Amino acid sequence: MSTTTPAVVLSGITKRFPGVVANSDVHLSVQVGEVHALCGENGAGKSTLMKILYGMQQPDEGTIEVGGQPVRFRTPADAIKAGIGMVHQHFMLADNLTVQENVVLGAESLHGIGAKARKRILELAEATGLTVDPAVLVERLGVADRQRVEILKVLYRGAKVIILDEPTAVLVPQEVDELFTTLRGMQEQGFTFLFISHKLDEVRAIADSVTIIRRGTTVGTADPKAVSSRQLAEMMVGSELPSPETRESTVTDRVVLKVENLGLVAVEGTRPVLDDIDLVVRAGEIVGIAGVEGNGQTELVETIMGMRKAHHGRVLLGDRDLTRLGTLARREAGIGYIPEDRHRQGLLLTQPLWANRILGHQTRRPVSNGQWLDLAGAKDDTRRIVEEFDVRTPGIDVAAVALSGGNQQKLVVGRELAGDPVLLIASHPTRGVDVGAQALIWDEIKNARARGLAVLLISADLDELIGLSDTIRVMLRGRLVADADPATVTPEDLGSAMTGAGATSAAVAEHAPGGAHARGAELEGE
Amino acid sequence: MGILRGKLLPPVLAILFSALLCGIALVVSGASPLRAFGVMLSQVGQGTTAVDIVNSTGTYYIAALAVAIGFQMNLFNIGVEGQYRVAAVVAAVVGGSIALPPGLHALVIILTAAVAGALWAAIPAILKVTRGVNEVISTIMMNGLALGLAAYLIGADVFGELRGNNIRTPEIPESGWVPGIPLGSSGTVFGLVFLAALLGIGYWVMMNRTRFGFELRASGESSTAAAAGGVNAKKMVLIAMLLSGAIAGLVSMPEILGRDHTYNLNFPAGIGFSGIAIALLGRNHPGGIAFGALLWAFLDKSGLALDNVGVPREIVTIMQGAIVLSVVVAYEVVRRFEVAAQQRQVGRQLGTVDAA
Amino acid sequence: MSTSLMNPAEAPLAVPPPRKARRIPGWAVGALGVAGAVVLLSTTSYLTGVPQLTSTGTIQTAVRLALPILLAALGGLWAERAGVVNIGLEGMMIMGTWGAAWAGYQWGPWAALVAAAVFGALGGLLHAIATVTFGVNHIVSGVAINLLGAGLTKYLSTLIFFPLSNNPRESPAVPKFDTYSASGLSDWLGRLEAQQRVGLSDVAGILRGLVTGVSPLTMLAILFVIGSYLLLWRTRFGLRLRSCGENPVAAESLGVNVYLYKYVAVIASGALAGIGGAALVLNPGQPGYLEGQTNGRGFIGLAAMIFGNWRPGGLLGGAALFGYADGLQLRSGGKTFLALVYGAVLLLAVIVIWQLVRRRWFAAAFGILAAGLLYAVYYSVDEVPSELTTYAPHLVTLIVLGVASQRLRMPAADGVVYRRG
Amino acid sequence: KDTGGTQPGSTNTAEGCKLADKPPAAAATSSAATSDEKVDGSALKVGLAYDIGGRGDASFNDSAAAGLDKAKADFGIAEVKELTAAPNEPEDAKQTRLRQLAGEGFNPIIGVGFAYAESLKVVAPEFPNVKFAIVDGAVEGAANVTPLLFAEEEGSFLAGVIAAYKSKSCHVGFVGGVEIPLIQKFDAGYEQGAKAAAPDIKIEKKYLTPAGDFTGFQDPTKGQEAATGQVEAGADVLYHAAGASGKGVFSAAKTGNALAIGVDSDQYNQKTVEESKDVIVSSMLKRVDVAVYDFVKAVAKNDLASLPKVFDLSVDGVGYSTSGGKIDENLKAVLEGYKAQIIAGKIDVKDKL
Ligand SMILES: Nc1ncnc2c1ncn2[C@@H]1O[C@H](COP(=O)(O)OP(=O)(O)OP(=O)(O)O)[C@@H](O)[C@H]1O
Ligand SMILES: Nc1ncnc2c1ncn2[C@@H]1O[C@H](COP(=O)(O)OP(=O)(O)OP(=O)(O)O)[C@@H](O)[C@H]1O
Ligand SMILES: [Mg+2]
Ligand SMILES: [Mg+2]
Repeated sequence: MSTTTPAVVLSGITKRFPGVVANSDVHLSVQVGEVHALCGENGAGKSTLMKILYGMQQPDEGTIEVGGQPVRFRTPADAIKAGIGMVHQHFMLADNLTVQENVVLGAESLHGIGAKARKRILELAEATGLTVDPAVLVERLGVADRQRVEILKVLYRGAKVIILDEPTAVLVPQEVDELFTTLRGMQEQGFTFLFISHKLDEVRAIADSVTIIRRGTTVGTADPKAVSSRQLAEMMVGSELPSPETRESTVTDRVVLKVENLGLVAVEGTRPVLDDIDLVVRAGEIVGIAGVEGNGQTELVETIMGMRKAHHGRVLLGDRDLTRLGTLARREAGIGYIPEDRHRQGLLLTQPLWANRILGHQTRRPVSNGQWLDLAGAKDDTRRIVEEFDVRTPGIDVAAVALSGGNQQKLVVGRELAGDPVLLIASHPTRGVDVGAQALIWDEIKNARARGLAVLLISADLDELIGLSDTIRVMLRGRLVADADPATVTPEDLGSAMTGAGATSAAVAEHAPGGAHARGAELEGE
Repeated sequence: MGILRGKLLPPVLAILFSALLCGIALVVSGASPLRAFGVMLSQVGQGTTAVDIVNSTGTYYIAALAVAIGFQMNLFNIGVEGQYRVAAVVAAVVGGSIALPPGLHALVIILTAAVAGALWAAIPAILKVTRGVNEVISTIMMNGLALGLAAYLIGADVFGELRGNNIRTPEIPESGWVPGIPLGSSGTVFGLVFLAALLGIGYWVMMNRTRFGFELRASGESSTAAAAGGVNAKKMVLIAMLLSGAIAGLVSMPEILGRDHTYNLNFPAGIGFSGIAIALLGRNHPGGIAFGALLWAFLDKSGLALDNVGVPREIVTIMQGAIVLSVVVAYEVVRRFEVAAQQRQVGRQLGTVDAA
Repeated sequence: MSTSLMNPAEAPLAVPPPRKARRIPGWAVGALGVAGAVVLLSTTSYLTGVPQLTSTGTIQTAVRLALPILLAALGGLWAERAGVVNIGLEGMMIMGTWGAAWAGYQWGPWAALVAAAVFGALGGLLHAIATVTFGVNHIVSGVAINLLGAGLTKYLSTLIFFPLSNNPRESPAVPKFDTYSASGLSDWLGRLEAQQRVGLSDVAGILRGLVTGVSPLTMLAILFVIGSYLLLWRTRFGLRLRSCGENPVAAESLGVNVYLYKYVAVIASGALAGIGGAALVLNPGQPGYLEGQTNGRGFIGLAAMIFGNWRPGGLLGGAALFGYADGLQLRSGGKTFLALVYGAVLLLAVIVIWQLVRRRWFAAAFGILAAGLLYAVYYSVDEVPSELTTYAPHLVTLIVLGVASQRLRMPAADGVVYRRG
Repeated sequence: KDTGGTQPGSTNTAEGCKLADKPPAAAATSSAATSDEKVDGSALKVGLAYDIGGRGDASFNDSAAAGLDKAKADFGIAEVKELTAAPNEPEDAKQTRLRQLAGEGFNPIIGVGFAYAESLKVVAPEFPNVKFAIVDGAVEGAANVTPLLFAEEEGSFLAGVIAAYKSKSCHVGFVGGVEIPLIQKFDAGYEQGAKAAAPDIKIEKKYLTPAGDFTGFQDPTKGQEAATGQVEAGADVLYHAAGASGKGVFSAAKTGNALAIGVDSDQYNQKTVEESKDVIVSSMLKRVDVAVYDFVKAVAKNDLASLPKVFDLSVDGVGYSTSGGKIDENLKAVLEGYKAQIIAGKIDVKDKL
C-alpha cells in the first residue's frame, strides 16, 4: 500500500530533559495508510517522540516532514492543522465536561459547540462504530468509552495521521479486538496510524511495519509479520522474554484472608458497588481477580484495605477481624498493598526514596519506633531494596519522580514486601512497566508465594493473571460471578466472562445467574 | 554553592528587587529613596526599636508557624486571626481571675490560650471533616465571629472592666507574668520570645522526625498516597487544624504575659494575615519562617521612622507585598535557570549518558 | 459485529461514580431554592411577627450590601473556572475603589466604573503574570496582591487625594448614579405589602424591594451574572476557558492557548473585583474612596463563590444570603436575628423530616439535636447580644453550609500551577 | 428614575412630641471671657501623636489639629511635629511614636485618643521632664500626663433635646460606630436629653460593630443601611457618633427626608458631606481643639493647674453648632436653658445608661 511520499518523516530528532536524553538522533518514516508500530522499553522515549510530532514539545535537533513538506510545529494546533492527531497514553479528558464538550474543545470553529457539532459527532460515531452519548459527562464513562472519545476527538479535527500511545494498556481482549476492527476499517478509509504498545502480540496483529526504539534512539525497522515476538523483544532489550508462568503449586490450606458477605454502597439508595463478596485466599496461594475496569475491583481492594468503609460483611485476616480497623492497623496486621496507580497512591513523588520507604510503615521497624521515625533505619532499608530489587537510581536521596516508571514500581513492590507481610494485595503490579522490570516483579511475587505469602492479584493483563494465579475469580458489576481455572482458561474465554457475554468454555464456571441489576435507580444530582 | 544559589540567592534578589521598586516609587513621589532606607536602617539603633523588632519577630513567628502547619497538608487556615483573638481573651480572663504560684500561673494561662485557640479551630475542622465545609470559607466566617465573641466576653457586665474610655479584662496578677530580659532604655525582650524559638524547634522536630509530621507532609504531598499508606485523612485534618489553632492561640501570649497583662480594646489585629504571608515567604520551613518574620518585623518597626522624613509609611506595605511576590518569582527564575544549565550539561555529555 | 464483541448498549455498567447526572436542570434547582427560601421566610415572619424579614427596605438593603460581594464573587468565578485561585480579590477590590474614586470625582460614575475595572484588571494582570507566566503558587501571589493593593492605594491616596480632600485616607466626594424604580409596579406591590396578608405580602415586599430604587449598577451586576453564565457555559470562548480549569494539559493538547485564556480570565476577574470596589464607592452614603473601606468584602466574595459551588447562580445565592443577613442585622438588630434563629429551626425541621423519609437516622438525630438547641436559644433569650448579631451573616453562612449537604465541586485543576510542555 | 425623597411608610403627619416643660431661660450666656493676654510659646516644640485617621479625618483628630494650628499661630510655637497611628498597629508602635517625639526634644506631647493611654503609662515615666497630655484618656500614677477629658454626655444631652424638638414623629435614632465606652457616653447623654425634652419619645439605636472591631468607624455603607433601617422604622432625626460611617447616616437621612445631627466638629461645614449638608440640624461639638489649645497655652504659661478636670459645658469643652440656621431662637433658648441647668448641677447627666 505504500505510496511514493511517506505521510510522516522524522529525522535526526534529539530531545534533552534535565538529566535525561529522551530522544537522540531518532529516525522514523511512516507510509500513508499504514499502521506503523513503535516499540521500546519504558522510558525509551516513544511518548516523547510522539509529543514532538504532535507539537507538544519542541525538538532540540532534527526535522519533521509531513506529506513531503518540512514543517515546524510550535503548538498542537499547528500539528492539528497539518492533519495529525494524538491519543495520549494518559487520557486527556476533562472529567467535568461532557463528551461533546471534550470533543469540540479547540475545534469549535468547525461546527460550533451546539447542535451542529453534536450532529457531526454522531455522524463520525456512525461511520467508525465509536458509539458514545455526546451529552454525558466524561467522568461517568469507563475506560473503553473514554478511548472512543479520545479517538473521536482526533477524527473530529479531520486528522489523517493518528498517533495512538499505548491504547490497549487498559482494555480487555474483546475491547482490543473491537479497537483493531475499528482501526482496520479506518485504515481502509485512508487513515494512517502510529501505534505504540508494549504488547508485542498486538503489534504483530495490527501493524504493517514496526520501528524499535532503545534508550532514546531508533535501532531498526522490521516487518512485524516476519518476526516473532521474541525477536522483537530482543531487539528492544537484548534479553529473553520473561513469562509469568508459575509451575508447581504452593497452595496450603491455611486461610489467610477471608472476606465474608462484603457489601459497599457508593451513594445511599443506588446499586451496590460491591454485592455480597465472599472470598478466601490461603497461604501460598495467588488469587487473581479478573474484570473489566470499573466493575468493583478497585472498590474491593480499597474496602479490604480499609480505605472505604464496608456497608456490611466482614474482613478477616487469619482469625483476626479487621472490619473495624483503619488502613494503618490493617497494614500493621500484615497486609502489603501495591496500589493500582503508583503515582497517585503509591508514592510521594517529590520526596526522596527513603521517605517513600516510610510510607505505610510509619509505625513499624526498621523505619520507625512507633511515634518517632528512624531515618537511619529507613535509609538503610531503602538501600537494601534498591539493591535487591535492582532499582536503577543514582541514590536514595533523589526524589521518586526522577525514577522511570518501572523502577518506581520496583521500589513500591520492595516496600510492600518488606516487613514480611502475610497477605499481599497487588493491583496491576506491572501496568506500564517494561519487560525487564515486569520479569523481576513477577519473580519476587512468585518467591514470596513460595515462602507462604497469600496474594490477591488484580490485573487487566490477562496473560499475567492466568500465568501467576492459582485461582481466578471473575468480577462483574460488583459481584464475583465466575471462577476460572488458570491451567486451562484462555484470555478469550476470560474476556467473555468478564464482559458477561456468558461462559464459552468449560474452564470458566459461572455462578448462579447474577440478578440483573436495574440500570436506573439514580437519585437526582446536586 | 548549589544550595547557596538555589536557596539564598532568590530571597536576596527579591529583597533587592523590591527595594528597587519602592525606590522608584519614592523617586516618583519626590522623596529620596536613599534617605528613606537610611532612616529605616538607622531606626534600628534608636530607642527600643531593636528590641521591638525582636519581640515582634517572635509574635509573627508563632503566627506563621500556625499557618505553616496547615499549609503542610494543604489546609488553608485563614482563621489564625480569629483563633489568637479568642485565645487572648479567654486566657486573659482566666489568668486574671485565678490565683496560682508564679510560674504555674503563667503556664496555666499559656495552656488555656492554646486550648482556646484549638477549640476555636475545632469548629471549622469538625465542619470540614463531617460536613465537608471548605475551611477557607469557614475560617473567614469564624474570624468575624471571633470579634463578636471577644467583644461579648469583655463586656463590662460579663468579664470586662471599664478603665477610663477603655475596656479590658481584669489585670493578670504578677504571678502570671512572664518576666522579660530588660535591656535598660532599649526596652525589654519578652520572655516568651523564647517560646517562639522553642515552638520553631518543636515544629522542625515534628515535621522531620515524628510519625505525625511525616503523615502531615504525606497528606499535603498526595492525599491519595497518604490514604493508601494508612494515613487517616480526616484525623489528620482534625489534628492539624487543632494544632494550628493551639499554636495560633499562643500568638499574643508574649505581649499579654510580658507587657499588657490584660486584653483590651487596643488589641492588635491582622497578625494572622501577616502570618500567612510570612509562612509563604519562608516556604513553611522553620528557618525560612524565622527569616521572614524578622524581615517583616524589621519593615514594620523601622517603617515608623519614615514619618520623620515625610515619606508615606505605606511604602513598607508595598515593599512587603513586593517581597512576597518577588521571592517566589525569584525562586522560580533561579530554578528554571538551573534546569537550563543542567540541560546544557546533559547536552555536552550526549552519547555517554544512559537515559534514566 | 461479532457476537463476542462488546456492544456498547450492553456494555457493563461501570460502577457508578460518586456523582450522578442531574435530572433537574440547574435553573430549576435555583428556582426551587428561591421559592423554598421565600416560603421559609414568610412562614417565619408570620410565626414570629417580625415583618422586617420580608420588607421592601430589607430587600433593598440586602441588594445594596450584596452587590460588591456579588461582583467580587463573580471575579473569583472567572479566575477559578480557568484554574487560577484568586485569594487576591480583596486587593483587586481595593484597587478598584481607588480607581473609581479617582476617576469618579473628576468625570462621574460611569468613568468611575471604567477606571475601577481598569485598576482591578491591573491587579489581575499582576496575578496572571505571577501565576501563569512564573508559575508562582496562586495563594502566595494572592496574598501578595492583597498587601500590594492596600499599600499602593494608601500610597497613591497620600500623593493624590491629600491635596484635594485634605485627608490622605479619603478621596473627594464622588457623584453617584441615579436610582430607578418600576413605579407603577412598585406602588401596586407596596399596597399589597401594606395589607399584611400572609405570604402574599411577603412576596410583594420582596419583589418590591427588587424593583424599587434600583441603581444601574445593580442591573449591570445582574447582567454580569447572566452574561458570565452565557459566556462561560454557552460559547466556545467559555468552553475553552473552563477547559483550562478542568484539564489544562488536555486543553493545550487540543490547541487551546491555555496561558492566553488564563490571562484573559484572571484579568477579567480583577476587573470584576475592581467593579465590585466601584460598587462600594458608588453606594449611596459612601463619600468616595476611604481607607479600609472594603473591610474584607473580597474574602466574603470568595466565600460566596465557594458557597455557590463555582456557579453564577450559586454565587448569586451566596452573596444574597450574606447581604440579606447583614442587612437584617444592621436595620433591626437582635429581634429579627432571633426570628432568623426561629427560621433556622423551621429549616432544620424540614430537613429532619426529609432525612427520616430517607431513613438516615443519624443525620436526622443530629438535625433534631441542632434544632432543639437553636429552639432553646430562641425560647430563652429576648434579644441576642448585639456583639453577636453584628456577625449574623457569618453565622448564617456557617450554619447553611453545615446543614446543606456538601456537594461542592471545584474545577479539577483549580489552583494547580500549569506549565506548558 | 427616582427623584429621591419619597419615603415609604413614614407618613409624617404627626406634629411632633408632646414636649416637657421648657427649662427656665438661662441667665446670661457665660461665654468665657477670652482674655487677650499675650502668651509666648516660642520656646515650645509641640509633638502630636494622632490616632487612626490623623489630620484630615474630619473628626476629632482634625479637631486636635485645628487646636494645634491655632496655638501655633497665636503663641508663635517654634516647631510642631505630627505623627499618625496605623490601623491595627501593636502597642509598641504607639510607644515608639511617643518616644520618637520625646527623644527629639518635643515638649509638650499630646496623644490624641484613649488608645495612647497604655503607651503613655510606659513612656511618660521614661521622660519625667516632658509634659504629656492625652485626649479622651487618663493615665493613673503618671504625674506628667495631663488628661484631656470631655463630657460627651452633656453635649449629647443637648443633641437629644434638639432631636426631640425637631422630630415630627416623636421618634429619633442613634447610630454608634463601635460599641465602646466612649461612644456609649454619647448614646447615654442623647437618650437622657431626648427623654428630658419629650418623655414619650421613641429611640432607635444601632452600633455598627462591637468593641474591638474598629471597622465600624470606617464603613459608611453600614452606617447608611443602619440609618435607613431606623428611618423606615419611623425615626426622623438621627444622631451619629460613628466617625467616617456617619457620612452614610447623613446620606440615609437625606434620602429618607429625615434630619441628622453631626458629631465632634461642625459637620455642616465639612466638605466631604457637602451634598447632604442640608439635613444637618446641628452638630454636637467636642472641642478637642479647645483642649489642645488650652493645654499648650497652659504649658507655655507653666500653669497646668488652670486646666479644667473635664472639658464640659461649663468651659465650652462640649456644645452644639448652629450653622445651617436650623436652630431657631426659640430652640436655642431652650438649649441654653438646659445647658444652664446642667452647668448648675440641676440636671445630672450620666455617662452610662
Ligand atoms: N517533561 C519531562 N521532563 C523530564 N523528563 C522527561 C519528561 N518527559 C519524559 N521524560 C523522560 O524522558 C524519558 C523518555 O520518556 P517517555 O515518556 O518518552 O518514555 P516512553 O518510551 O513513552 O516510556 P513508557 O513506555 O513508560 O511510556 C524518560 O526517562 C522520562 O523520564
Ligand atoms: N525561604 C528561605 N529563606 C531563608 N532561608 C531558608 C529558606 N528556606 C530554607 N532556608 C534555609 O536553608 C537551609 C536548607 O533548607 P532546606 O529547605 O533545604 O532544608 P531541608 O533540606 O528541607 O532540611 P529539613 O530536614 O530541615 O527540612 C535551612 O538552613 C533553612 O534555614
Ligand atoms: Mg510511561
Ligand atoms: Mg510513553
